[in-house]
Amino acid sequence: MSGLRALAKHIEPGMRIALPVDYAGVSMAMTRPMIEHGAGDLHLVCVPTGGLQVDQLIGSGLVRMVETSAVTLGEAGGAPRFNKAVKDGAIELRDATCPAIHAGLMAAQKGSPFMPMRGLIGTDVLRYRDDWRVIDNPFEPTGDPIVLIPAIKPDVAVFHAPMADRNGNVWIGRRRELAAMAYASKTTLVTVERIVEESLLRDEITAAGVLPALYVSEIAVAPKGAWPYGLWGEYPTDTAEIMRYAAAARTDEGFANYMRRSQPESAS
Amino acid sequence: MSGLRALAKHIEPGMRIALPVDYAGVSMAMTRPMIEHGAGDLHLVCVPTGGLQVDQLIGSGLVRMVETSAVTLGEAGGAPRFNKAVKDGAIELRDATCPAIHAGLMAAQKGSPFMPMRGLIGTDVLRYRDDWRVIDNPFEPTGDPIVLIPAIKPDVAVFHAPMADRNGNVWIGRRRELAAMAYASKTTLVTVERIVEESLLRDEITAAGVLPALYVSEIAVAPKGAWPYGLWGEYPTDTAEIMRYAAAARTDEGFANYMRRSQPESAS
Amino acid sequence: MSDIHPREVLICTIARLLDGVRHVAVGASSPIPAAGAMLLRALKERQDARPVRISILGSLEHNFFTNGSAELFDCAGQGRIDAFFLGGGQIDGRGNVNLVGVGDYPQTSVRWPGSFGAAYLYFVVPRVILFREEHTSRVFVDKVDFISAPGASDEGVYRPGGPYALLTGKGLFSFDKSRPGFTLESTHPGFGLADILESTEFAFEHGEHPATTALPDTATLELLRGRVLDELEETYPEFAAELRRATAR
Amino acid sequence: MSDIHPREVLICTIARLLDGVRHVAVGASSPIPAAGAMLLRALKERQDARPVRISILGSLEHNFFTNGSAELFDCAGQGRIDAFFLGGGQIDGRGNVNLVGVGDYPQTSVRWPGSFGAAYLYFVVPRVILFREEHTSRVFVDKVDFISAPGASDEGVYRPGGPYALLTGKGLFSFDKSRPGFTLESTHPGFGLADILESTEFAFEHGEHPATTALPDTATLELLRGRVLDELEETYPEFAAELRRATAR
Repeated sequence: MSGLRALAKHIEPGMRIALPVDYAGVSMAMTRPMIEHGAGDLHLVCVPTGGLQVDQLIGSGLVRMVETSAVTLGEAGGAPRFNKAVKDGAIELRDATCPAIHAGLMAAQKGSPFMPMRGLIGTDVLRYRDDWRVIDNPFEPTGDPIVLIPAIKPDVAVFHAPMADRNGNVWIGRRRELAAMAYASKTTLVTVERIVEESLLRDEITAAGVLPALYVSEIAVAPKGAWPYGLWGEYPTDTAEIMRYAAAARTDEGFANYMRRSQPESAS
Repeated sequence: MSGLRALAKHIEPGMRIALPVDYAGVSMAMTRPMIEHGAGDLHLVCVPTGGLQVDQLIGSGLVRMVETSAVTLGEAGGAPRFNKAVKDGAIELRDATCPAIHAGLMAAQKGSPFMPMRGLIGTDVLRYRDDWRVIDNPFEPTGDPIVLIPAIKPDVAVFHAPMADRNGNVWIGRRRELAAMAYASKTTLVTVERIVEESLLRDEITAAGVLPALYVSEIAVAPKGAWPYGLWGEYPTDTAEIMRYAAAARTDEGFANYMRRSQPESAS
Repeated sequence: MSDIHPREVLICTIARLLDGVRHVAVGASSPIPAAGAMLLRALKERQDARPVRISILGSLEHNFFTNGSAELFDCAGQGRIDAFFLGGGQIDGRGNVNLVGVGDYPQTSVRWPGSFGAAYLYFVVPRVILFREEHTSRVFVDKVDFISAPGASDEGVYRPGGPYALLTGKGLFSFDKSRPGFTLESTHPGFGLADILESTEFAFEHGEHPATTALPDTATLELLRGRVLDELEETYPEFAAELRRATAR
Repeated sequence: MSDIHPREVLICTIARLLDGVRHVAVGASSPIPAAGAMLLRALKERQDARPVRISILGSLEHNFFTNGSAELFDCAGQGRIDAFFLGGGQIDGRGNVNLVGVGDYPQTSVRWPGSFGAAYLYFVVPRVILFREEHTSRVFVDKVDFISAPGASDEGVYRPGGPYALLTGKGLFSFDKSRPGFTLESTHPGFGLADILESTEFAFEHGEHPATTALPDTATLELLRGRVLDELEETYPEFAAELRRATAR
């Protein structure tokens, strides 16, 4: 097992970083170590949407590009640092739609250069994505336009999960987008609530929810590591804290103060 | 819960039927009810290879076409009825390769008309598949041929699993090809070792291995329903019985005798 | 029983719009659509009719999915989701939906979260109900600034799905994809055609005297105020409590 | 210790051919490749070198996969599998492999099971070891009747993987993809060039006096006869027992 700082060292300037959606296991515990580590110019890939972590990385000036289907704080409203960066033109945007992010990761998982996807024709989402292609479905005799999404191959995936075993197997349960992220990524960094002694692959019941060690580069223990987000089956979202952040981060100073003062419970 | 005969009634002449690989949960318990039901002219899709069940359906004259990456009895050698039908030209063949079967099911799962796949170029597998297409990868400026596999949409999927709950959720563990089959198929028929009283979705640990009821059309209880195949975590393969079949089925008479006499343990 | 609450009208209207579906998916933070779907389910159960399946995104209790966040889209692509709800920062008269922002993309002056799954689901789910409680000309514009998802598609484009109705805090519209455009079907109690015209920038068809949106009967209202709010409480405790307070007077 | 068994030569040669891999996948019913991979893993552990990961298909014990039978192919497509084994009913001098049958397809006079994953894995796994114990001109033909997977591909075809060596019961060949063709590297104890020429229909390059295949040292042999057979027993009890009997004399 490693420390959070050791994990953050895998991140180099300019890398493409995959981060999961709010409810799937965000490693909030890694946010500050990533900011302290300081590798910037990052290209974030939100799988398939982003929230608090994305907003804080943007606010800390580490982000060059955001590829996402949405960035939001959910009940706490819009993501203030993201919204400001968009308004200021401070970040590049690759607006997507959820299944297109999944399709890009699936292409990488399959070792394919692209995946086809229905929908999208006639949207401005497609219009602004010059990295996507439209072809005529070769299985239809008459014209049938279909979009091809190129493989998304993140350099690093970062997420949080309930548990790992001593062999490096991580239990992700039914949050299989975490597996998809890991399959597609060169390096996968995982924080977990706890390490269990028995092998998670030994028992078929737990094995069904395992991301095998084969896909996991490094693991660190971080109790309540998703906080203020919740973790399924473990603890609920601390909505009040996210509200507190949303209010504070409306201004540059408020954001700076929040990031200086507020620390995860486990670290306080 | 239903009986095996009620399940078999879903199968109509000419349908495309998806069946799983030996070790993934073959519903051998459904083989005889399917034969007694008698709907023929079937197009079998082996996911991704076939064995005893496929051989017995062919031997019983119900099969028009086999789409597969292989048919084999494993340690017991070649599949005698399949091999004879090939030699006699009695069945049509769609020889594939394992990941192409998976790609076709994935296309159906995604609601896409096709999936791209590496490999295959220059093989006779590709040469004889006039339902596949080769295009130039539009993301590469220079020629880069890539094969497109059309969606495989079975009418019916049939498999065996350890357990289901009262809500119709089926526990498939890490045998996720069973989920892929169900996602792709219009109708999914499942036999299980047992019904459990508690909801399999209620607990996140078991939920991770669940195929939700949404994808399951009908369930029947069939203890030792994979026999003589094994079922992971439940019972091993009865290799001696498969050997017995392999020897018997070398001749038409031997096959007929075997099918008449030999019954699953649970039914004997 | 107390008077019918405006939100009860919305919930009952949604239940009616959903009639006949086997499986409806509801996005996160959508208590009114969720309540409408739950009401339909309860009504069908009472009639012993074919059961209605509800998937509520982000809810553990109503999460039937076990294949990660891609499964909803796969499920829709397979034709297994009959109805879905879409909102929109802007919605125009052609049924185009904007979930991205106001002004010139990408440097929009107002940025909303983003398109989520709309650029796919709007194409493949047969019965998409556009739902936005706020009915102002700021929302219902003549032309959206960004098309997250179009209301209609050119011939030859794969488009089994699309808009079925537009429900707002003031009225109910149907959608005609051949024009394409909306037709005002009814106005909710307290609103008339003039209110709708005034707060809608886009043009729409309408009769001279549009009907009033149908109100629930007592039995339906009882079901809503009882069982449905109980069920809703699990996922939306604050919304359920508020509606309970408002209708308890 | 007793004499070296011919299969021990094969197992040790496989371990040598695998040197440097991080992850090797072994197909079902392949005890010799599995033993070779396990021997390499044991040797690396003894040297405290980078560990070797082995996935044995169809084995519960060595099944690291949790995403169904597609995961092996995904994993290979991601570049996470360094080595794999292929057999073949026929193998020709261009490295083409036939797993389908003899005669005119589809109505072949002899039908083998089928191509399995070969038409994909041969393209994407960097180090594919062709392994067939039976070395006869029936197997090593001039031209296969059906190309399940080709030994080499035209320029422009995506082909990071391919044949690395051909190991038979009589000798070891390397593969030169530029020709494409095989070169005889060594013959196993008891066999000479003449034996190989006689039992191989296809043409191959060879020196005048090919070397004898390198034999394992005592320490390696001890490891194989001890720990490796113990490990192998789990998946291949009969093979392990037989080899134990044969080398116990």
